[in-house]
Amino acid sequence: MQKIIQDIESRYSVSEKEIRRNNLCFLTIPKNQAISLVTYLRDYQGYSAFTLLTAVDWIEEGHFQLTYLLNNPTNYTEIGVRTMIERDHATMESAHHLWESMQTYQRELKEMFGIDFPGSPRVDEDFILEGWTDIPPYRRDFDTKKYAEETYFPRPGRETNDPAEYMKSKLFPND
Amino acid sequence: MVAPIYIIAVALGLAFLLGLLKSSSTNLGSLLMLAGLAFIAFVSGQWLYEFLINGRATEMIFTAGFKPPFSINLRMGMQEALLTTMINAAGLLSGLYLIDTLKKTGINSMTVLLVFVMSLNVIVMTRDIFNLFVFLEISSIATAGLVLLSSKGNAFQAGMKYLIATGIISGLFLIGIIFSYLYAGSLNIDELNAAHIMDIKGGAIAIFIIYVSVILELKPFPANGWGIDVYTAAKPGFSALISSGTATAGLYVAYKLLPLGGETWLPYFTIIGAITFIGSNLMGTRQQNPNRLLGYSSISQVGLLLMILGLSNQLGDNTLFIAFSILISHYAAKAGLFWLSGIVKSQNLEGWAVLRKQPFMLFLFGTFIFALIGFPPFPSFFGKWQLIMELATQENYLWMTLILTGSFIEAIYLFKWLGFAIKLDVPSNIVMKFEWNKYLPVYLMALTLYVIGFYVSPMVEGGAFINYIPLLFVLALFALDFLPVFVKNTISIAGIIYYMVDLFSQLENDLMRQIFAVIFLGGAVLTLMAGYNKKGTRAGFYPMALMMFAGLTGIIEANSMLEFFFSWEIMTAGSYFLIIRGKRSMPHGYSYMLFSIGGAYALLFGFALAYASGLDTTIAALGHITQLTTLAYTLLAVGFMTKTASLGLHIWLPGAHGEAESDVSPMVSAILLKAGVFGLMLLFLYMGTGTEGGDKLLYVLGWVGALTTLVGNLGAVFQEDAKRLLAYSSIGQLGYILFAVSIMTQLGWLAGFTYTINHFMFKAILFLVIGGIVVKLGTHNMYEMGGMIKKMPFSFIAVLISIIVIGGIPPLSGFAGKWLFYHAIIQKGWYFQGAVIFFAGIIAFLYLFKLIHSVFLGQLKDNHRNMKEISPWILIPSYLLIIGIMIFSAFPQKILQPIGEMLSVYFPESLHWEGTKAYTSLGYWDGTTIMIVVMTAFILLLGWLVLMSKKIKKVEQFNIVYAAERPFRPETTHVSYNIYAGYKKAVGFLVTPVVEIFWDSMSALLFDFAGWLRRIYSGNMQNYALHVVLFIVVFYLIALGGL
Amino acid sequence: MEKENKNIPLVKTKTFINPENEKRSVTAPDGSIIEIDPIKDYFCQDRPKEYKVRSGAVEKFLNWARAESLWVLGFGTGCGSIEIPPLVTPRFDMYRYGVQMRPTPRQSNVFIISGYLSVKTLKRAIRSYEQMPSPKYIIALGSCTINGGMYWDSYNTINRLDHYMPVDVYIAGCMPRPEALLAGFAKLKELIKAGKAEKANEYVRNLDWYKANQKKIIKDWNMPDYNW
Amino acid sequence: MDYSITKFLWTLLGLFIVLNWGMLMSSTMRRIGARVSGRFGIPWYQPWIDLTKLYSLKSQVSHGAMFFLGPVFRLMGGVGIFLFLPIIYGSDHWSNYSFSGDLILILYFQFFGMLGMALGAGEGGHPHSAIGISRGLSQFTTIEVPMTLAVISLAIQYQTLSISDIVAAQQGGFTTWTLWTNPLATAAGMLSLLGAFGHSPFNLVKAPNEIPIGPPTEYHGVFLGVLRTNGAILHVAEAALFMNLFFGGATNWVELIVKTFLIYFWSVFVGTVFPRFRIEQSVRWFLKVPTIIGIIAIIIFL
Repeated sequence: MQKIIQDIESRYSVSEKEIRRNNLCFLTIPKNQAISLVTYLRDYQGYSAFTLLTAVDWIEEGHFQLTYLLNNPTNYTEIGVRTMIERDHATMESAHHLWESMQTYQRELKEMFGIDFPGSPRVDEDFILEGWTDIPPYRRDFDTKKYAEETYFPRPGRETNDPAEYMKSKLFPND
Repeated sequence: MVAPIYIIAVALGLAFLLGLLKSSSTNLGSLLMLAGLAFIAFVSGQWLYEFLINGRATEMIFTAGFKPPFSINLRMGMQEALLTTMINAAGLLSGLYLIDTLKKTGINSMTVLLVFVMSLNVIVMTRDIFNLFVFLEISSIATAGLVLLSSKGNAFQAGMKYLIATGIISGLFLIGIIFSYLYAGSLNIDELNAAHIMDIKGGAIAIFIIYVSVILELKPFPANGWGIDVYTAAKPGFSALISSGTATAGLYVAYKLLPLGGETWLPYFTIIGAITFIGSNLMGTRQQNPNRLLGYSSISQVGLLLMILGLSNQLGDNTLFIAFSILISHYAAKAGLFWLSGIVKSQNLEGWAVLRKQPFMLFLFGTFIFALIGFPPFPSFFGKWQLIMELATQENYLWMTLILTGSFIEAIYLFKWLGFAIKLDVPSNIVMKFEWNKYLPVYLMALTLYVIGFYVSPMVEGGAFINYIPLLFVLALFALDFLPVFVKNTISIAGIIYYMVDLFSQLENDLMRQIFAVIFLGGAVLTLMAGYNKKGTRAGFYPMALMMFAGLTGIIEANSMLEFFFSWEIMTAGSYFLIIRGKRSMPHGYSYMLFSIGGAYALLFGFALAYASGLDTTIAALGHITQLTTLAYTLLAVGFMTKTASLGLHIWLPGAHGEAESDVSPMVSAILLKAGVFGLMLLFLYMGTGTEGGDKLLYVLGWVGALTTLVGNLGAVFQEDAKRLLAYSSIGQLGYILFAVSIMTQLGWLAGFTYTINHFMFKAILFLVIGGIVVKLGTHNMYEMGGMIKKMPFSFIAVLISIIVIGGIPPLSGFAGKWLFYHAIIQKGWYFQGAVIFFAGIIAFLYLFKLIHSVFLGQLKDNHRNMKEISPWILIPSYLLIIGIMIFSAFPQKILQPIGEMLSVYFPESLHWEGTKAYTSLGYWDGTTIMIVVMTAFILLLGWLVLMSKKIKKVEQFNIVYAAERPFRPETTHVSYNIYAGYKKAVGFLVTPVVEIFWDSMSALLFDFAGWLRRIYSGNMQNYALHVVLFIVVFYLIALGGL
Repeated sequence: MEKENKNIPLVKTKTFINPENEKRSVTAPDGSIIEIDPIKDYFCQDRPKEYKVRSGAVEKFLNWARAESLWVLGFGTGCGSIEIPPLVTPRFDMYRYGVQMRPTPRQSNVFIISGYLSVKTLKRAIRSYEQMPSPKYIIALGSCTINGGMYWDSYNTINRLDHYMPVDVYIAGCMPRPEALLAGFAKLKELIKAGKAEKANEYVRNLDWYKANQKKIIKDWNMPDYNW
Repeated sequence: MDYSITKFLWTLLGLFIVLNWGMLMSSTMRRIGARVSGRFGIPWYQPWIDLTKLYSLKSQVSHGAMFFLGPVFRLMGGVGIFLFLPIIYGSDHWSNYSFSGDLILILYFQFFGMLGMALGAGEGGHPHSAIGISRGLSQFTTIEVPMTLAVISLAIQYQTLSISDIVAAQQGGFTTWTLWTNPLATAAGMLSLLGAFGHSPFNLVKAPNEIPIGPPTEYHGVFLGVLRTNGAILHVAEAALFMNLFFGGATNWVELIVKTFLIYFWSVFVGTVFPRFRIEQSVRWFLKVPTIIGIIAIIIFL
């Protein structure tokens, strides 16, 4: 594992590395090198299985964090390639040519976060949401509660409690 | 009377005169030449007239007043007059045809042409062998000269090769003459013939040399490369003359010299003729150049004639008739084709599609091809018929087989060519322009064929009774071809109805023929009615349809085997043209024709055996065949089975029926196939049961029928093309009929008749309606149709009723067939065949459902939303037939009882009627009661449903439950393509196209063999010389080495 | 929270019509051009009509028959659908009560909405419901169908089923056990026998209100207003 | 009263009995099946309730004329088999209209209903209908093979195709039954019956959890009621046919009820034991064992 990380560091500008276990680590590299690294890992380091592609909305810092999680089926190690992209007009290079399943993940990210992957097949089609017109719902600036209240006729009289407090008061009423 | 010597005198004189003319005065020269040719034609024609009409005696002409052996003498008899007339006519027409070429090439060429024609005349007339030699030399030099006139690049070579080869042959001939003079002391042919040279020691050598050179003159296979090159290289106008003139003269030389060697030498003529006939035809299959193809065809015809000469001792008095009728067909057809080739000016067969621009020329082209193959009404048909009959009486089966095989191979390439001309795209780079001097000879030759054919027919035994009236009607329709469809259709229908009424008065006591007359002619009227919805003139359709129906009528009317065969061939020709009219029908029409011809030759063979058994020409002769009985019946059955498309012989049918036009399909399926059924029934009736070979044959045919049904029905299940599905269904249904008649009991035959009648009705309906729909929707593929029930309810009802009949579902008439079948099978004891048949019968449901579902039910497609019902002109005949089905279903005893009574003459009675109820030893059936019970119950139940129903909401086609989704497109919602995938997985191996693979590999084998043979023609003179030498050596070794 | 960043490109800018639903023109075999509007041409456009509710002994008998022959559509919508299969096991054996599963809406009378309904599923549920023949009944299973349950603030699941489809019987709980379902069937039978389960008519009567609610959240309405 | 009218009324009565017996039989069989899996199963009167409900539904959609006529054809198929079958041996009243045709008529009348159903379902336009029908027809072609062989074997054995005569020949106790005298033909016939009744393992066509639910996907309400009516009649009629062919027929209603019950039970019994075949498997299966048995059944008479 260490060897591979060193090898990668010698080739790419890894800005941050996080070794979780001895078979899992996350490397953060610049946006323009990410696909290159993923390709390198796939073709030269045996990380031939693509596990997932996901995004995190760091709204405070103003960017999305993309994670490409790759698996090496021969020595059972996993590497997550992280990259930060701009939140405004978020676009990322498409990697659908590496794994076909990448299309689906990219479609989902497009729908849920609004991250565009130009050139990815069917990326503009509806994925889970049919006919969504608001801003993408996984962005943290989307207020899901407000949206639900506006849209779904909430039944009046519903009480909402903080689960932890509520459980405590129910189970240990004397405390 | 102008003496024949003037032929020589005038021709020679003119030739000298032409030589004196200035080379620029070509107009005068050509006039003189034509006048000379016309004069000699007149002279020979005049003699022919004298011989024919006044019965004048043969005249010997002695030159210089001496008697032979001291002088050259000529003979002018009936034969000579005829042949010289032919030669001179061809010469005159060729001169006319070539007039422009000759003017271009100059006076000399005119001289050569004159001399050439003159020399051929002398070759025919002379009775002096040395004189013969001289004129042979002259003719070959003239030929070379004529060839050299051609501007084609290889003409010079070809001419030189010809000159050298004929030079060698002439040298040989001269040596032979010297030898024979040595032995016989005379050069006069008659005296030579009388001299019995064979008996003299060494005489055999003399005869051998003479014969070998005579035969070599006729260009036997394979020592004939130079001849082929000449045909290819020469101007088509000359080739015509060479093919028709030289061959005629050369054959006559052989004929003249036949007595020289006596009977012992005849077999060699036959063998060489046969090899030439078959070999050249084989070569022809690989040719792409029309002239070369015609060259091979010419040589093969000469081979056939040589064979006939060789067989003359067996053919007896008929030799001359046979030889003449085949020769004249060859003469006229080949000349016509060569001239046509000059008009078309295409170096490959494909280019001949240009003929379609001038339909009349296409008609003439077809005429020549059919005349060459030996179709009626051309003389070669009668010649071949007589030839085969005579050979059969002599039990000469080998030669019969070879002749028929060779003819079949000839048909392979000639019909390929015809198919190209009819179906390929018209090439734009070829222009045909009308020149009367080129067209007139072609017209005249075609006319000759028809006229001679008509006059020749009475000379054959039984030929005098051939009914030409329907054919005249066909001819009249040809003349009226410019009229619009409506008029022609009305004329045709009126004509057929008139004829049908007339025919019925003749068939009063013959129920079987009456039934088939109704099917053939009634069917003709109904299917022709569908033609009213066509627009324009539909050029060529009506003559051909009527020709087919004329043939079908002829089959019914026929009393003699010749009439039957004549009509059979007429029908084949007509149906061929009908089938090939379809858009993509070229290969299918071709395979139909080949199977038909093969079948026809099998029939011919069978008829010949029947004739030979008792020298009886009537059809009743089939009843007492004593020669090769089993083979004869087998061949006849196979011949008929090519029309019924039984297993092994069925591969032509799906394409032919599937691709034909919408109203042609019912004609060829519902009606034409019944011709084969009629033939089989006729055959079996005469054959009867109890003969050992016959019973075995019937047993085999029973199995063939059962398997045909299985394969046909299974094949239909996996079709995606609506019309092909119906075509496969026809194969299956005809299998039923074959099986039923093979049972040879009253029940079996009743089942056969029921199936025949039913198949006629429902297949006519199905092909009419589905054909109409296919045209309307613009696709054959069922998966591109769907939902038509809403747009075409009447079509749906028609198809539904047909389907109920095919399936044999009570109460409709199909069940009658099934019921009779079960009882017949169990009575006969053919249990396993029966089980196969019933398995196949249930398989029919698969394709029937596929058909009706894919077309009428399921999802309506986008582009068919505005569709309207098909033309009433298609629906009217369909509904007339439905009325027929309903009557047959409700009152089956009205039809089946008389048929049963008719059959009880031939078979022991196994079915009897009590009122509407039929009884066999096994069970009973009452069609009328079933109809009443089912109808009543159905109406009551319908009433029950209507009573219980609430207000019904009518919904649209996509208002279906779709797993909570909705259908997106009708195309993806319509289930039709490969609908029986699971079934295919389980039993699909049964439909492996074994038979197609077999025939494909057979044809591949033939073509490969021909391709291998072709390598002997290298075009190299040394090789050709070697061929000649080898030919001589082999001939010597066989003829004399074994002596 | 405000939508701060207005210039974020919305993912969907087009109108929500599948290519299959767009008008298209095809060429007929005779060469004429046919304009096709799939929704109009391929679906029945009519509004449903109320059926007549009769009374009397015959109708009482028929109602009894309807109650004793409840055919349930095999359509599970949420996590509650896992509660349905146990009903056919020996322990619960719903066949005893005349309850059977049917695979197609055309042959079903009872639709169990078994748990939360996302917008996407709602569309399918509406379709299936409208395709069932009247009289038809809805059993709403679990609190999700009542007030959204634990998905009450989700951006994509409905809160109250009765705004979209008429509900005959609610079964509360998260999740209700199969016994509760059986009790629900018993309640439904009571209602049917009493002639009170004519919610299908109610749906037709208030069709406009229901459709407005449905269309408010189903933005790519790619079907006719009523699915026959 | 006119003979034809009395005949009609007797037949109607017979039909009524057969219909009710059919429904009772089907509920009993379902109860048996339920007991096998440890349940109580439906009440015995459930089929009547279901039928009443189906006939009393208040809305109905139709896809066209053939869609409407399909169930009528189907019902006619079942009723027709009943009509042409001598249901009780030796009884003029219960021989129905069997005088108008023999065994062959009944064999081919089966297709009447099938065709109607196929066409009606086809017009529904649902892909599942077409797929279901294609499977059903595929299977049916091979079901009929052993049946045909068995019938031929019977015809050789009894030299008749009249059902009454076949039954008559079997009168006189168990040892005269075809089951005893021609066990191979009986075996072939009974195996073919498994397919004809469409229980597992040959219920791919209509099983609810295959393409739901095969041909009648679009049928509902009254249409489905008619189809169910037919189902009840058809099952008894077919069982009665097999009873007449192989098990000595019935001389009274009790005998008919017992025998048809047992024949029907045979297919249920097999069905509860064996899992479902795919279509090509069932096609192959029918062309193997039952067909061979049928062939041997004929060979022994040769």
